[in-house]
Amino acid sequence: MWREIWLVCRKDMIIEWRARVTLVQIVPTVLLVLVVFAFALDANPSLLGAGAGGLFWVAVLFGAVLGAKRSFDIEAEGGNLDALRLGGLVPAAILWGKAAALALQLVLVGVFAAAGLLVLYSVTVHDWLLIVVAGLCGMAAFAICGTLYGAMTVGLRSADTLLPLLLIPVAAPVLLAGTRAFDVALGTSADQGWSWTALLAVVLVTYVAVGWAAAGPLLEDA
Amino acid sequence: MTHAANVFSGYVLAAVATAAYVVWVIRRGRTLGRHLGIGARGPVSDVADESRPRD
Amino acid sequence: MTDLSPRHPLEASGDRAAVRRQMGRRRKAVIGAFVLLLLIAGGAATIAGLRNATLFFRNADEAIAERVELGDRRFRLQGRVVPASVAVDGGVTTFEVIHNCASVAVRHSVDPPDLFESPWIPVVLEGRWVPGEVVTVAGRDTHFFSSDNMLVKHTNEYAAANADRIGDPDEPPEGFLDDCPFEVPRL
Amino acid sequence: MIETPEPDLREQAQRAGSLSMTGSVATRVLGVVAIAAVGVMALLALWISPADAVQGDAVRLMYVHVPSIWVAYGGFVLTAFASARVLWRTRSGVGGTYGVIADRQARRWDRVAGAAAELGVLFTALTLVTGSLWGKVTWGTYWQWDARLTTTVLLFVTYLGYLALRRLPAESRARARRSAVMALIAVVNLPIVHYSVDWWRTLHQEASLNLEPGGDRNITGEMYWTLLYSWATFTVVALWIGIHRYRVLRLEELAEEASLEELLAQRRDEQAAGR
Repeated sequence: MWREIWLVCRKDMIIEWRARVTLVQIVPTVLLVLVVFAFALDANPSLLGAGAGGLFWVAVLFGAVLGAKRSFDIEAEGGNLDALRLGGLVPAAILWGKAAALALQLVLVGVFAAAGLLVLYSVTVHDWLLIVVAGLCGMAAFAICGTLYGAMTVGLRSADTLLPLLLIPVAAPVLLAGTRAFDVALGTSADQGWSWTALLAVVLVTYVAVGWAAAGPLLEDA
Repeated sequence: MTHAANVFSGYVLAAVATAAYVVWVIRRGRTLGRHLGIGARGPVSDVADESRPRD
Repeated sequence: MTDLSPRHPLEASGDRAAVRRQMGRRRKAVIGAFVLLLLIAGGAATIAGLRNATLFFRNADEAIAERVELGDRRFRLQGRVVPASVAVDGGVTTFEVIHNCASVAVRHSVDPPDLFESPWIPVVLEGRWVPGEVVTVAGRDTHFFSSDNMLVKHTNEYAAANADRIGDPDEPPEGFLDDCPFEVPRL
Repeated sequence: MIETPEPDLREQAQRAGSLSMTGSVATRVLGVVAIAAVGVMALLALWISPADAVQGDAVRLMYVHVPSIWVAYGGFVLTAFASARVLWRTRSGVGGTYGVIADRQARRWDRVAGAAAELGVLFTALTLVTGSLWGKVTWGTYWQWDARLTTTVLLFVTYLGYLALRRLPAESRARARRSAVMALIAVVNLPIVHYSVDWWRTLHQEASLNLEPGGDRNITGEMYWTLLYSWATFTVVALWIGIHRYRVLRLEELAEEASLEELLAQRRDEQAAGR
C-alpha cells in the first residue's frame, strides 16, 4: 500500500518536474493574487498587515483549486485513470498518492506565498513553529479535499467551473482556522493560536477518514 | 413599523418561494409526462418503476 | 485432469487486487473504527479548548481581565445593560453593561437599535478600550469602552407580551446579580 | 404509404383526468391537507399567538424561520441516509445476482436523495432570508459573521454544489455514486451548524426547545404550540412537494432514456439507409 502510494506520488511529481505547471503557472498566479490585494488595499496599508493571515489562506486556497484541477487533468487525458486501476493499484493508493503529490506542490505554493507576505506586506512573524504546523495541516487538508473533489469531477465537461463551487465551502473550516492561527503567529490577534491549529488537525483527520471511505466508491468503477 | 414590515415580507417571501417551487415541480412533471406520452397511461405514480438494468 | 471445483467469483475473476481488498476489509473496519474514535476524541478536545476561545465577543469580566493584552485593539464586548445607567446626550448614549458582576462603562456613538429600550437586555458592542476615569456601579474604573456598533443579543426566552408580569420591569433577571458585592441602583 | 396520425399527448393527458402528471389520490389528499394547514398556520402565527414581551411582533418570524431549518435538516439527513443506501446497494458489484434489483433500488434511493436535497436547499434559503429579516429588527443588523450564521451559509452553498454535481451529465450509476459520496461529506456540516450556538459564542441565541426529557422550555404555551404546529405544517408541505419531485425525477430519467433510444434508432435508420 505505502509503496503504491509512493509510486503514484512520484509519478505526479515527475510530471510536475517535467511540465513545471505549479512552479511556472500556479505560484505566479498566487503571488499575483497577493499583489492585486495590495493594490486594492493600497489606500490603507495597516489593513494589509491586519489581513495578511487571511489573504495568505485565500491565495493558497486559490492555488489548491488550480492544483486539484491540474492533478486530475493529467489523468483525464487518454484514460490514464483507468490505466492506473487496470495496473492493479488500489483506489485508495491512487487517491492518497495524488493527495500527497498535491500537498507537496501546495507546500511549494505556500512557501512562495509566505515569502510574498514578508516582502509585500512587511509582516513580522512572532511564532514560526505555529506558522509551520498550522500551514502544513492546512495545506494537507486542502490537498485531500482537492483530490476528493477532483476525483469526483474528473472528466466532466463543466469540471472547471464546478470544482471551485464544490471545494471552497468544504475548505472553509480550514480557511477560518488557518487564518486565526496565522493571525496569532503574525501578532495581529490575541486569540488562542494552538487551539485553532488543533481544530485544523481535527479537520485534517476528518478529511482523511472521509477519503478513506470514499476512495472505493469514487474510483472503483466511476 | 419596521417590525410589521419585516414580519410581513418574511411571510410573503416564504409563501411565494414555496408556491413557486410547487408550481415549477408540477408543471415540469406535466411537460415531461406529455413529452413521454404517459398521459394516456395515467399519472406517473401508477406507471410501474421499470428501470432497466445496465449490462 | 480439469479442475471442476467451484470457485469464488473473486478468485475466478483473477483480480488479485479484489481478493486482497476482500481480505483487507476486516482490518479496514478496525482501522476505520479507530479513526472514528480518534476523531471523536480530537473533536471533543478541540471543542473544549475553543469553547473559551473568544470567537465572537468577550464578556464584560473577560474584557476587564484582558485589558492589557487588548490594548487599543477593536473587539466585541457583551453584557446586560443596566437600565438605571442609560443616559442620552446629543448623539452619544452612555450606559453600563454587567456580566459576571463586572461592570463596564460604555460610550456609544451611534443610535442604538429598538430593542435597546428593554430593561436588562444583553448587547454586543464593537469598539475599544479608552483610558479615562469613570465611576460605575461596581466602583471606580480607569477605562471606558468606546463603541460605534451595537447588536442586541436577545435571549432564547419567549413570553407573551400581555401576560401578567411579576414584579417591575426594572427587576434584573433572576440570579443575575446574586453574587455581586455591589448594589445596582433602580430607576 | 399509410400515415399514422401523431397521438395528441395533450388530449391524452386531459383524458387521464389529471391536473398534474405526478399526482395521485394520495398526493392530492396531502396537497389539500397542506394548503389547509398553511391557512390555519397563518391564522395562528399572525393572529392568535401573542406578541413577545421583549421582541413584540417580530417574534412571529420564528414560526417560519425555525420550522424551515428543521425541515431543511430533515431533508439533508434523508439525503445522507438515501446516499448511504445508494453506496451500500451498489457496492460489491462482483457476480450477477445483485444486478437488477439492487440497481433499481439504488436508483430509487438516488431519487430520494435528490428530491430531499432540493427541498433542503429551498428551506435553508428561506431560513437565511427570514433570519436576516428577523435579525434586522431584533439584533439591529441583517447579517453578522457569527458561528451559526456562517456555518448555515456554508451548508447552503455546499448543497448548492451538491445539486450542481447532480445535474452534470454522466452515466446514471456513476452519477448516483459520485453524488452519494458528496452528500455524505456534506452532511458532516449539519451537526456543526446545529451545535455551533453551544460550542461557540454567537450572536444567535441558543436553542429554545430543550429536547431532552425533563429539560425546561423557554417558550410559553401558546407560542410553543404554534411553533410545533408550524413545524408539522412545514413537514406536510415538504412531503407533498417531495413526493411530486421524486416522481418528476423519475420522469426525467425516463425522458433521458427515451431520447437515448431515439438517437440509437436514428443511427440505425441512417445505417439502413446507407446500405
